[in-house]
Amino acid sequence: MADLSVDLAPSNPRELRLANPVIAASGCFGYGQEYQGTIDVDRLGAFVSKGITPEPRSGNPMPRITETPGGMLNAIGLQNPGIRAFIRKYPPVWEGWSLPAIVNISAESVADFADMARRLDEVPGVAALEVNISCPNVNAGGFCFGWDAAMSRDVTAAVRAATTLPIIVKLSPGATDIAAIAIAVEEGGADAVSLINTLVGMSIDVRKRRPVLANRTGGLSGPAIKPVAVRMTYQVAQVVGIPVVGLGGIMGLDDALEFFMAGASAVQVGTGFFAQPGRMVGIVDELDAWLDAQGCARLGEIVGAALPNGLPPRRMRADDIAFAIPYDPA
Amino acid sequence: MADLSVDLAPSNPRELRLANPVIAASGCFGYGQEYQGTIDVDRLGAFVSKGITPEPRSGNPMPRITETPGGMLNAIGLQNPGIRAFIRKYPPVWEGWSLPAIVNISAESVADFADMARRLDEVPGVAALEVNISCPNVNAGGFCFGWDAAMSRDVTAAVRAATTLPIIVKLSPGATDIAAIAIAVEEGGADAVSLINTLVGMSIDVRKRRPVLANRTGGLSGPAIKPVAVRMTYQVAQVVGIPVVGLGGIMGLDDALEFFMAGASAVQVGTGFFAQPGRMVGIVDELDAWLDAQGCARLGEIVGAALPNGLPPRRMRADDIAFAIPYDPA
Amino acid sequence: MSESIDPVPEDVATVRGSRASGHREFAATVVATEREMGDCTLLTVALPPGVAHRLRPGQFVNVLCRDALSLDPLLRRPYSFFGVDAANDTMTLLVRPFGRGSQWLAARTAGDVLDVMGPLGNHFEATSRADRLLMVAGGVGIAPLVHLTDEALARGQSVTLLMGASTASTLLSAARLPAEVEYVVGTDDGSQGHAGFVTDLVPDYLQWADQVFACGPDPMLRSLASVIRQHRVGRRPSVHVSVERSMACGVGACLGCVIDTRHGMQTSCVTGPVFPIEEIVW
Amino acid sequence: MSESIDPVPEDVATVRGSRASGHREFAATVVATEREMGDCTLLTVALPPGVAHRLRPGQFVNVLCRDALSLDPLLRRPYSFFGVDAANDTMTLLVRPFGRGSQWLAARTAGDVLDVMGPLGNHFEATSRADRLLMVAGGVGIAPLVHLTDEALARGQSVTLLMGASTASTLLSAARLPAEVEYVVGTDDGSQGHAGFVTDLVPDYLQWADQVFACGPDPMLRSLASVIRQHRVGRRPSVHVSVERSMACGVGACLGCVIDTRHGMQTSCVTGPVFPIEEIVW
Ligand SMILES: Cc1cc2nc3c(=O)[nH]c(=O)nc-3n(C[C@H](O)[C@H](O)[C@H](O)COP(=O)(O)OP(=O)(O)OC[C@H]3O[C@@H](n4cnc5c(N)ncnc54)[C@H](O)[C@@H]3O)c2cc1C
Ligand SMILES: Cc1cc2nc3c(=O)[nH]c(=O)nc-3n(C[C@H](O)[C@H](O)[C@H](O)COP(=O)(O)OP(=O)(O)OC[C@H]3O[C@@H](n4cnc5c(N)ncnc54)[C@H](O)[C@@H]3O)c2cc1C
Ligand SMILES: Cc1cc2nc3c(=O)[nH]c(=O)nc-3n(C[C@H](O)[C@H](O)[C@H](O)COP(=O)(O)O)c2cc1C
Ligand SMILES: Cc1cc2nc3c(=O)[nH]c(=O)nc-3n(C[C@H](O)[C@H](O)[C@H](O)COP(=O)(O)O)c2cc1C
Ligand code: FES
Ligand code: FES
Repeated sequence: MADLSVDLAPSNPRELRLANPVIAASGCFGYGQEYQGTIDVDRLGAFVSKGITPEPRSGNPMPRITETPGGMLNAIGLQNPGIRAFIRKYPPVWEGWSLPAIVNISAESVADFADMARRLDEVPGVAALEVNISCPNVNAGGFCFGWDAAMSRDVTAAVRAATTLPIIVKLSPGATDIAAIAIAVEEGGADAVSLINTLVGMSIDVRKRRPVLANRTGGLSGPAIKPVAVRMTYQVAQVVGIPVVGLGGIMGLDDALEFFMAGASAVQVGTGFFAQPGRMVGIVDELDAWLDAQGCARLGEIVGAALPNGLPPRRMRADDIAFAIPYDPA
Repeated sequence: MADLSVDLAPSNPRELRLANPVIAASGCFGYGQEYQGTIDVDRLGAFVSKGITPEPRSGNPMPRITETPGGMLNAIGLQNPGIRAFIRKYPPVWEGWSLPAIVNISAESVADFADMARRLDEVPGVAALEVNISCPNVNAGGFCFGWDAAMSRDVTAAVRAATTLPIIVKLSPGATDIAAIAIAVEEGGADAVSLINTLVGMSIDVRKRRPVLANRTGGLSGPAIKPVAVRMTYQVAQVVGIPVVGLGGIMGLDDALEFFMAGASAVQVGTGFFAQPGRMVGIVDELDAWLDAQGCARLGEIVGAALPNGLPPRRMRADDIAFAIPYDPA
Repeated sequence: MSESIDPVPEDVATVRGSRASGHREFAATVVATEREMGDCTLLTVALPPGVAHRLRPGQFVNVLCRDALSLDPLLRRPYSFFGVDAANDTMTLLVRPFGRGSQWLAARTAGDVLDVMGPLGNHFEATSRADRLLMVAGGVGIAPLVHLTDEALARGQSVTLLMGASTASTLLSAARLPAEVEYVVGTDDGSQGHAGFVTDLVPDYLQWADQVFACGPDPMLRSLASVIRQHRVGRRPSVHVSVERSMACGVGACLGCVIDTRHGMQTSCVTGPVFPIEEIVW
Repeated sequence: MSESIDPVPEDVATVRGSRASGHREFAATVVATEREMGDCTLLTVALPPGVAHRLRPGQFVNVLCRDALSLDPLLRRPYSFFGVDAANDTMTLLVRPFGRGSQWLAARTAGDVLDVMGPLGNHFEATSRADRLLMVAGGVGIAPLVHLTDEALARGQSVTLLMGASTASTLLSAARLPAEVEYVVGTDDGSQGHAGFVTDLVPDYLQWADQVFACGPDPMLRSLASVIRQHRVGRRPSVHVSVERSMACGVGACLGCVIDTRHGMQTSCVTGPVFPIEEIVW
């Protein structure tokens, strides 16, 4: 029995302590009760809710999902009841749970992000916020917050000012320099970063000669994106001092271990739940057994094991940062 | 028998006319003769050579490749004999061929790119250049040319000034705003753009607790990246007036059709050759038969068929451009 | 698109402490396969004890259609029940080999083990007050209607089953159905029965039927909706249709399978796949 | 790492007009399967006419190890020949079920059709002047050495075959080898033959042998290299080893499978997989 517990907000007095590092990812686990009756939900370390927006959204027209090689595209369009109805309905249910509930928030302006954080600040049943910066900024012509370091810092700082809850900022892989974004959100006051959100993709139905998804583009998730996600985790873990939560394509223990060794203190599982929900909660037990077999008393002993400087991940000096963006052409 | 021919440099007097739009991609087809004896190489529309650099390179240590779900990572490290030995050895062989040979050039400074273009300008056997801007710029701390619009424009303009050969600029998917890069290289004088190069990824060997590839990171290619490649092709085809060459994960006719319908005038096949070389050249005949069955006399009739404005792709007005960066959160 | 809705499922108040922990993911062994409807496979699959009696017509299972080490196809595929044998703890699936998932599944043989999740979704409900049931099936959409027919006959209801297919060889063989069923067919190419859409036959039975149940491709359901609008008098007979949407989770967690209804976007995996026809916004 | 080299293959001057168009990608039907070496499968595969006689020991074929509609695994897997029967146009592959590709391949049964590319690579060459051949095999690395043994015996050469395995049950059964072969084994757990590395046995045979051929995992080859450095006098006997590198193209196009040699980075799929041991930079 290795120690699997982890605190994802070590410098926040409200802390975010999980019994284990396996978290269900936003948008793939509804509001925490959908998979009940299928799996033992309470064996997870935590779950992240579907993305909540300031106003109710009915989401995109259908089709919203399609399969791609090793992955899937989704364009749900953030269907959700809006922050006010959300607060009435879900947190009261979660209050009785042992499982921490993290609320994923999405908005199109800094002010809206701050407003949602303020409303959630003292809501019982809410353990932490995950700030989804893969959202278009209406004040920047639809350019995503998460693609720009300054905009990412601004959102984080505004949310930080609005709540004392632990804040995880969820990074977008569309950013060219993911390390710079991570540094910016750390500066903005994030307690942790999670990465990656989906890559923007498209499939075309060649019979109909138009995009498969009604929204045309969608977010690419699943094993196909795992190498990108592991690489970004590896980069980010080298440049920030806050915990890193890795995700993207985890389908089993070995995938999760890749993220831990790349420097993630915890992982999230999204698409993997759709295919094999039982196997996903099973990762917790498999990890425990694996650590025992490796003679590790704590999960922390393998976090960052594949980083160039070995473990634990450390904040790099500014002149090391170019190294954190490794690129070598074919 | 539909008309499959395409000119990828319509505004260049030296033009780049191909009998058909299926091109073997750089780094996946050696120097054009490796697949002889396996497939009828001359049934292709053209091929692109392995990336050539100013000086000889022995490439990266092993392992250089590893498989990932639906894709593969490579970090060959541009092993090649250098521009001078290259010019002595290969173009003289290609001179007798009917198949156009396109030379992929990689360098770490604008001056080196220009110098290579100048050396290749009048070399018989060379039909065109493909400029690989997914290379670190030594004068920008290793930041890739292709991640920045101004740097991309500069490289293109310098190559343009150094040669009258048709120039295809190969875009990097690491750029947040691929449409802006495409516009910049068109302004710089590119005759065509090709996209996408590989995404930067990493796999970790969890038994050894270190990255699988000796280079740690590698380029992700294959079907896994197809949705990203199709999306970027769809974006770029809406904003440039020059031909677009689409690639990334093509394994058969349907994949190629996705790119044509997204606005590509031609396609390249890379990783697909490794798995099924015969099927890849077969795409040419299958495309011909498919166009006949659809009652299309020319390939051009389906190019851009899935674009919002139907075909043909057109250059958009500046205020439409935000639309060309579609993003809708999950 | 309809108004924004609040997608809170009915059972939101189920707290974890008090829920039943009936696990819905299980291994199931194929015990027999048969060819039917031309290229389709009827797969009979052994279930863990206690599962079969819970499977209702119109519900479905999500099957992982790949080898243990393969990731292709990534997502499960939904299949409704063609038949359930509670005494022997088996279910039978009718699979048309179409794409990657179904070709894999249709190629299974006795002894192969499937990773199955279910039962999922709501179901067709023939009320005890209904005497005469009309079923309208398109292609493999016949599966849940055969299951429903079995149940209805056991309760003494009368069933007329209309089936449409592209050509005679892809119709369900009449021998698969109990003798009591009135089985009327149509084919697109006129090779057997009515030449044309199966929905053309519906008006003749609307007076007779107390309830109508349908399952088939979207165009068939859309055509049925227009037949109903034109020929039904008031709200009788009630018409319930099972819709087919691509699914990811199958449990209401991803919101990928929704259908636009008068009450907003509803999940076809939890609130559906069966909906009253007039509630669907086509 | 060695000096930068010019990777121009020898045959660069082959212009397309003049090349032989011998196509190397073909469909091949499995005709028989047998269990061997514990969990391994011996697959006998029918070849198109005229192919078998060209297959040399140490060469390999690249097999697509997946179902027609699946993309997993994406790349082919290389397998050398355990045996070739030119009279019957068949080849036999020895497959250890390890990961995704080999488990798929090892599970094939008679009648299954494989997508095969080859023959690829260079081969083991026993010179006609050599009378006594020493072979050193680790695990499935024995495959090309059995093939080479068959050819050598047919030419009247004597063969000693040393084989190492983890445990007795994973050794090649002696019954698979012609009686003329001197077959000496070692196991890591000492359950049969020499307890320890098979390379420990090599010094005893170095004086005797005219040529040495080896195939096995990298650690075995590295250990062989050090045995050779310590015990060989001059350049006799010559030692050729077949190396195992992950491959993508198999034809020298991708430069993914290179091996660092005294002549620079060489492709193990075209210039190899067989190299003189002293040329490899470990
Ligand atoms: C509730 C429910 C119950 C179902 N019950 C059955 C059943 O009893 N028997 C059965 O055979 N199938 C049934 N299906 C359909 C089944 O889930 C699969 O969609 C079907 O087997 C095809 O999967 P595939 O992997 O082979 O095709 P894919 O490879 O997923 O399909 C390839 C492409 O074809 C499209 N496509 C999929 N199916 C069709 C089709 N039938 N016609 C035209 N295009 C299509 C897909 O959108 C995709 O773009 C049911 C679906 C649902 C939602
Ligand atoms: C020239 C050549 C000839 C070959 N001949 C044979 C042969 O005759 N018989 C045979 O069975 N195999 C042979 N191989 C190996 C074979 O090509 C595959 O690599 C092997 O079957 C494993 O493939 P897989 O898809 O099952 O494993 P993968 O899923 O590709 O492997 C999973 C992981 O394990 C690693 N790995 C692969 N194989 C091993 C291993 N043996 N031990 C430890 N780690 C490993 C891989 O690098 C990868 O990271 C040969 C290889 C080469 C290059
Ligand atoms: C159907 C679906 C819906 C999603 N919804 C959200 C969301 O609302 N907010 C968010 O931040 N991420 C959302 N995501 C992204 C996932 O949380 C996750 O970042 C991504 O899918 C990569 O992880 P995976 O490969 O394990 O799925 C969604 C993903 C999927 C597949
Ligand atoms: C082994 C390998 C080597 C490559 N070498 C080069 C190169 O030298 N120059 C270049 O521009 N692209 C190179 N590429 C990228 C491909 O040309 C192509 O852009 C990419 O692989 C995506 O296409 P695909 O999915 O069809 O392979 C290489 C790709 C692979 C797999
Ligand atoms: S399939 Fe996920 S909500 Fe229905
Ligand atoms: S496998 Fe491509 S060069 Fe050897």
